Amino acid sequence: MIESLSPRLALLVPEMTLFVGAVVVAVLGLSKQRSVREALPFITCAALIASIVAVPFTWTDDNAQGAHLLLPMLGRFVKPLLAAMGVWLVLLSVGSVDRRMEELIARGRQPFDAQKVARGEYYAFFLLSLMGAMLLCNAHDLIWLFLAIELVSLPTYIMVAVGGNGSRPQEAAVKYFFLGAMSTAVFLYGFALLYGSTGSLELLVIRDSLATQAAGNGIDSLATIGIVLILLGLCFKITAVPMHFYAPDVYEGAPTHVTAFLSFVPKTAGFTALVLILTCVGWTGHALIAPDGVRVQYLGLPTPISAILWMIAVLTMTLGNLGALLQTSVKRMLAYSSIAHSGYLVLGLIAGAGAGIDALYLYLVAYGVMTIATFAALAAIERRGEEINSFSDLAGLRVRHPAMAWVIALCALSLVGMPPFIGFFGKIYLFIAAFEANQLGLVIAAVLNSAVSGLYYLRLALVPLVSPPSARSQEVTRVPSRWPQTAAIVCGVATIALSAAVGVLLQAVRTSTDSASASASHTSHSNHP
Amino acid sequence: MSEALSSAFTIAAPTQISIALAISAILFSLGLIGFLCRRNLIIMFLCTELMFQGAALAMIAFARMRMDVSGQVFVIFILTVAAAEAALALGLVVLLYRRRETLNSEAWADLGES
Amino acid sequence: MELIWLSIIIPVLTAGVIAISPSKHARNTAFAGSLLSLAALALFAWNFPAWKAGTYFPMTAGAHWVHGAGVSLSVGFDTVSLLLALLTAFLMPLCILGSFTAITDRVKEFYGWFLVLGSSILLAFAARDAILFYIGYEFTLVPMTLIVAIYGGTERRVAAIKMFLYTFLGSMFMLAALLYVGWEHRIASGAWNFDIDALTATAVRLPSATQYWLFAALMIGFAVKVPLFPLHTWLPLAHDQAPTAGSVILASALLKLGTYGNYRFALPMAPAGGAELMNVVAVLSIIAIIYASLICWVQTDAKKLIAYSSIAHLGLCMLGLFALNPMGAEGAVFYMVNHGLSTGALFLCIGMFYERYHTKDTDVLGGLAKRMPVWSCFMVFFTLASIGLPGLNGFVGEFLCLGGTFIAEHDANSGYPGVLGPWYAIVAGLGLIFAAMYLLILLGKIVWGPLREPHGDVSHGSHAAAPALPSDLGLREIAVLMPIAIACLWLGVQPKPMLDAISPCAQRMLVNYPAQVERVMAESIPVAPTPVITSMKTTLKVP
Amino acid sequence: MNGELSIPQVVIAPELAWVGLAILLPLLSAVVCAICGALRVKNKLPAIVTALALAISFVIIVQAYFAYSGPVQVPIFQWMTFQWGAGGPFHSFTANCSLYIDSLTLYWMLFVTGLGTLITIYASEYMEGDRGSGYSRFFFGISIFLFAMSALVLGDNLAMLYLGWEGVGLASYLLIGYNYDRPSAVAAAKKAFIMNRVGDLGLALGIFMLWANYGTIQYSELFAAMNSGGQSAVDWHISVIPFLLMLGAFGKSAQIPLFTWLPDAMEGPTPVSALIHAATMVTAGVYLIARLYPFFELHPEALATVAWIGCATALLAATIGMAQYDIKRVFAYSTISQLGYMFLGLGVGTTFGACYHTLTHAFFKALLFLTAGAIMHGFAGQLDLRKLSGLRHVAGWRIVSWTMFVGCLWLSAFPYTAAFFSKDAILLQALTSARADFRFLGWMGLFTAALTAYYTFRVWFRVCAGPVHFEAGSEGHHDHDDGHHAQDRRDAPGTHATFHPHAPRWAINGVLLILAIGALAVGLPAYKTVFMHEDNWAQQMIAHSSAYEGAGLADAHGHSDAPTPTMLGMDAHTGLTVVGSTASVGGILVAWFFHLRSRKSADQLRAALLRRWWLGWIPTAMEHKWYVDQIYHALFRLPMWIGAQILNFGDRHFLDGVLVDGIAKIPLALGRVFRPLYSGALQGYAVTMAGGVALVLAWASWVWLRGVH
Repeated sequence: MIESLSPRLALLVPEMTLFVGAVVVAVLGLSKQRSVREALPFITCAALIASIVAVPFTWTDDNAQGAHLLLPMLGRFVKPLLAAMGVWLVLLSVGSVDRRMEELIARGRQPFDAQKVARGEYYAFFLLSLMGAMLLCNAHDLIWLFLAIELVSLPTYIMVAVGGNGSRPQEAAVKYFFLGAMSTAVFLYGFALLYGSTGSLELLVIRDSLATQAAGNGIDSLATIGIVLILLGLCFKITAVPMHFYAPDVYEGAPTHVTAFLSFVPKTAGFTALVLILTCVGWTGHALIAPDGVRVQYLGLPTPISAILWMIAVLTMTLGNLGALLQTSVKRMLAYSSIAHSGYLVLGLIAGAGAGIDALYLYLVAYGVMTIATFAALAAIERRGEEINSFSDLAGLRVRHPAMAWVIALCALSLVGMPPFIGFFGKIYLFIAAFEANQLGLVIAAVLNSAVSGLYYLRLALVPLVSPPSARSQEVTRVPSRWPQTAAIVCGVATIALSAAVGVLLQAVRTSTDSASASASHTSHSNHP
Repeated sequence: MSEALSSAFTIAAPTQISIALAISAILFSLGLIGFLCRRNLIIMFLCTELMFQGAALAMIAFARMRMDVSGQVFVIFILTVAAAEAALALGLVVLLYRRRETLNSEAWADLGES
Repeated sequence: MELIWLSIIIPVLTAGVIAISPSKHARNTAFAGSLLSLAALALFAWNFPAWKAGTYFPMTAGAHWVHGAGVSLSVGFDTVSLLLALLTAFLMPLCILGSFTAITDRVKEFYGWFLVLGSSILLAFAARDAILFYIGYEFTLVPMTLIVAIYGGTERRVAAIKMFLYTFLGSMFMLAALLYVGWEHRIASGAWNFDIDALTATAVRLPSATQYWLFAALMIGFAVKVPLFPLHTWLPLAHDQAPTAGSVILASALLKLGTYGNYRFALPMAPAGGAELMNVVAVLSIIAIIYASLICWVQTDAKKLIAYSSIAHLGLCMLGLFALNPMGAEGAVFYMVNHGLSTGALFLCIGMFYERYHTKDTDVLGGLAKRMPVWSCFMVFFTLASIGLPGLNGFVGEFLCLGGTFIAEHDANSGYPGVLGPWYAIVAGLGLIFAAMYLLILLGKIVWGPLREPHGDVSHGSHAAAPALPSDLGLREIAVLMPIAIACLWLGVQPKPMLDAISPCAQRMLVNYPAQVERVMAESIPVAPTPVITSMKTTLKVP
Repeated sequence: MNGELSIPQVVIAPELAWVGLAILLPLLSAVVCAICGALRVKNKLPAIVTALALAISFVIIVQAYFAYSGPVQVPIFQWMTFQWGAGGPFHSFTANCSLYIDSLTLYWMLFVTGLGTLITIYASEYMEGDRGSGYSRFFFGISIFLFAMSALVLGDNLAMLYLGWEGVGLASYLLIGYNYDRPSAVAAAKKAFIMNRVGDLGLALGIFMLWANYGTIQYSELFAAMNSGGQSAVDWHISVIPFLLMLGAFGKSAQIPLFTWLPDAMEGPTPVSALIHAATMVTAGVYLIARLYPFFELHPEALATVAWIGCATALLAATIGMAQYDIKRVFAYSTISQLGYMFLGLGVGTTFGACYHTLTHAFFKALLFLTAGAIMHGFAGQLDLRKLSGLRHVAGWRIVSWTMFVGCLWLSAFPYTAAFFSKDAILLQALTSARADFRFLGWMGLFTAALTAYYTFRVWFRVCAGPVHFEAGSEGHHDHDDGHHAQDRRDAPGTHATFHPHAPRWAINGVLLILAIGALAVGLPAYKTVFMHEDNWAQQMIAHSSAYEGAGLADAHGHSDAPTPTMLGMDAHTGLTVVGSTASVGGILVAWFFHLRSRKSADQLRAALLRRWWLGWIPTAMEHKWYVDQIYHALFRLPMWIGAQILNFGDRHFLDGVLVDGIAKIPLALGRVFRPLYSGALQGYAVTMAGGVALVLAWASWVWLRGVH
């Protein structure tokens, strides 16, 4: 028992680092020293960087093999990814949390009141949520999976509520929380059914059990319904149809830095959870019983699940893009765009082990960079102390804030899938994966959707660069902190720079999921002769 | 006592499992229906708890069926998480109540497509 | 190989330099950069060992970029793509030189984007990898859209958005088709590889029903770019609104990406589809010729007129290409280059008087021969080149395109049967008459006749923002037009080297066609386009 | 087909490349002129250079004539040439810059370069008022024209011919539009180019058709293919070749239906009218048919069509010419009419007659135009024959008057002038033809000859004879619309009381004299035939080229096997001489009566005609050129223009506005459909989500689970 525990613990060093960081920032947030409070984001960053550094040392092959994980090498890629994106998410929030209060304190209008400050808590929750997402990679049973997902979610509810001021974040929080709770119940019930069908909570056991079922007459209905419920429940996390309805409101209502967080971390967590669950199901070795009783070997997920995912993918990308067309609020538009991108990402889930999961994670990297850069650029500017909201605020942004205008335009182009930005490579590899899975229909749907998405992304690109400045946009100023701008520029440059390194990136993704495909396909042969 | 324990660990009849599962499904559905129909935030939250408990009951029933304790362990975790959610929910509800002085969920519909 | 990359990268680097240097140096820097790029390409072309080669040079594969996806950074030219790249690189410095006084606002961005545009086009022409081609092809949209949207006329945003979305939608189909071929290659060989030759080799072996769809998908993408008849409406608007340099490069290089795409991808990859659809494309091309010519006739806006004439001219180019015989293909490729020269020069000419009078309306302005004799000489010269006067460049392409169409008959002696023939050529030939009509009407209005100048703007430069320009062309403007004029004349008098260079490429492109066309003709009822699903199903199940 | 064709074997002779200088020199002089224009040269340098270049070209051609021994092909450089597969016929396209020199080429080049030189000299004086402005441009145009014309005639393939064909069209365009600030000149230039383009299309299609059937467009190979019986792919294709080529010839030579551009082309300076629109360019159509004569027998009715069209044009143009008042217009219609004769000659089978008439016509028509130009030059653009009278009595105008008289005699085919013989050759062939319709055409030709004599001398008697009276034109050159501006002109200052016409000087007079002598001289071959019974030089030149005479038409004409045909009881030659002379002299006499003896009676006759409703339309229609322009406008231009407007509207508002923008709006409309789902109410979202879950579950359990198990 001890032998098996120590590798598991070693694998958790990054999470521990984050946990320590969370405790530290929570405590230091109560400090009366302004400089200490201002250092909180950077302490958070330090914790994140430390966790990145810890990964290669702790996530060795030996440790990973010893932990008996479903996807032994997944964490090696996903954890640094989460932490690295976390760094920019932190930086884009510098100076935002408690901003008004801190200004009042600085001007001496108000004394420091430990009861009212939220900055320490915010960063603590930030780290805890990221920690939850990281923990998902280590999940080896459903309990861990459930707890990790909840650990991702619960802090985000609070972050939405306390990260800004006014009633909109609170409205967003209440919607997010209540609907989130409902979705949790849905996938929890799915867990129960899956457990009932397979008799175990261990993912490896579930996988083998399902493989046995598949080898017989197919996965039984209890497990199928359970998996469908889990899928639907997790759709909430990945903002996919039919559980995406909250997203526009919450994204719009939440403060920009929280929106940025919401658009990446829970989504990555949701997809990782889905990858784990679907790896248990497996993308191969399923069979259809033809009417004449002959077994027909069938590639991909079992029919009902793949069909449901297919519908989810198509509907998600379509509804997301159609919704985004009509928006006048930039953040709300980006929320719909986030939904649409989830639809593309589901393609990777359908395509499955190997290329599909690779494409999924590659696209997550691309999407993370692009979306964080966009939100960072939005967070770096404000109008009369309020967040940027409508497109007319951005009109002619180039004149006063050229760098932010360019970043927004660049990211819009990357999001639409314009080469040679990273979004293009993400998309193209997703298409390749879909081809590998014979999902020509999905490719066509995605292609049409990409074309439709051009309608609104082009607007996002042209408004800051081309439109003449409006009366509203004349009042746009830069926020006091330079860090959001830095984050925007770095991520913006990354949308180009990463495409130069896309080969390296893809290689990294592959090594992390190679074992995934190996373990998923141990009962079957490879896709193609 | 030992007899009770041993009877607890004998394999339950399928009908009993079915009844337990049906109850769990009913609980879950009741929670869902309540969630959809009630407007009071606290009651809505309680309804989500009801759904959690439905899932938990199903878990216990299956654990019982499989003679496996891990399902029951899971239920303990579910209860814990539910408690955490309750704390969070109440905090949030208080926050909201302070701003609008109402617990009606319909008071919070500023966002959304105009 | 290094020289190719050099010529592609130099403009981008120059754009970078412009971005960080003060804006008063922008135009000179840009000019120098584009000249360097041209020099690099010219040096490569000078040493191009096989002007007669029908294959790529160099043959060595490029570095792998995205290993798993089979995308590699390989560039190379055959003579056709080299000619088109040379055309682009040749026009870049001239466009920049021509914009010295036209662009007064946001100067750095303009030259920066313009150079990036040039790089992107060069990359598309040079790419040996389908994805690399797509990157160059698609990215051209970004700088072009910005150039139109920032520096264009009053409706610039509508024009830019329409151009972007239209082309983007089309190229999405093309991308899907290319990926599909990549996938077929993956099935056949076990690895992803987007090398164009490899893809072509795979695609020609596909069942003809598949090729039909493949061709259609590729065609949609390229037809928007060409643009072919019903898909053309973005072009007049874009041309009308774009600044002069933008119009020039749009007409001369960007539209050629469409025809080049047909030459490089659609036709060689899906010969079965091409053979079946050749008459459809030909009919559309002919409609384009007649339709656009007639519209030209009643245009009063000089730029729109030239824009519509581009549609008509490229219709003829497509017709030649889809005659599917060497004469037509030679003519089409030759025409691609020469349409770029003469139409580009016409746009430059129109830009020059627009700079002076701020109007393109031929009802308001006219008789400029009195005021601007030198300009008038150039205008007349390029108009004649565009009309297709023998001895100038336009003629060779036009004549061969039309001839190719004419001889593409069922029982052609040329060894390349076709389903077009004299009737197609006769109707398309009406376009020659119309071209003379609308271009001479244009000349009659703006060059000849009594002098008419817009009211209130009689003295050039009275416009507040306009820089002082001489009433006739200055030396700089002559330096812009003169090289193009010389090229037009030279190619008209001495087309032989270029025809020889194109010939093997044209034959290589057409290698599968005689057999395919004969197959199509043999089937009295054309193959019903059976859904591609049937072929899908066969791959769906693992044997 | 009647056996082997008699086209001699072609020799490749690179050593004759110096003949190419005849093409190159005009081009060089064009370059010099362009440079002169750019440098704003104010002296006569452009004219001198052009004249010199043309003179040298002429010398070269003369040299080539004396060195000529048989058809040669002279390769110079490769132009539009490429091949595929194995090459050879049908697998290559060969259009090189090479020369094909045979007697027909030399025949044509001799008068083209010769007349070119003379007219350039004439123009050097005529255009001197424009020195420093359009002078260089003018001679640039002339040089370009001579370059293109030489390429047209000398080229060894149809692509070269096409190059020259369009090149002369360009020169014509530039020179008609020489006075570019006059809208009528610009319109006329445009009209000329576009109408020629219609013909050019026919020519181009003919060239393609030749290639499609013979695999080559080089004369030598085409003739060789013909010699060996030809290769036919499709009958329909073969037989349509002559008709396509014919269309090109009709366009360039201003025949029905493409003749209306030529009268308008008189907007150009008069030397241009003389050189391009009378003597040389318009004969390119004759050259084309003569050059490709064998191919006109590919369809039995092709030559008959040429004959009919030619005769109809001759008659129609003559009727119009009778009713015009502008001297140049009269001459323009006479040109069309005479070209009609040439086509009639080609059609009925006498290429000799046609080509000989081309030669004589070139001289006398150039002469006539140049005299008209001299008058116009001296009388400030006055060309209305009602406003000029008795010029031969005005000092300094005698040479003009009498050279004009020579020209008029020739044009009216006065007996024993050169034109009389050339016209006779044509009419004789027609009248002695075995075909009844050709004989009919011959009579029509005779009738037209009478009309020609009438309208020609109508001009001379009005302008040069009678009492002295003249009015100056409105400055440079007046508008040619019939009498529209009569009122203005009458008011203009410049009756003979105050106006002093400046008489022509040595260059104009000299050239006129030389041309008059030339017009006499071209009669020499005919005189030699008639009086010394030698072979006609022109006939020899034509017969030893591809334009062999009547080889395939023997059965149609019957002059080879039938006994000597008779006419009016006489030998056909004699008969025709009598009838032709009568027609000519009769026409002249009528003209004398109406326009010299009793000028009032002409007006009375016109008035009398106009009074009678059944006759009144005839003079009206003749004065309005039979309304052909208006008919063309109504038939072609107007419907096309309406169609274009509709298309333009449709393109903008339907194709772009409705279809493209409409399709772009579909996603927006769809987006609006889903909008109510995002109402903002918490419960609403919960219901939608739960509903979605329920739907998916229901669907999964009912459809799929039932299906699988």
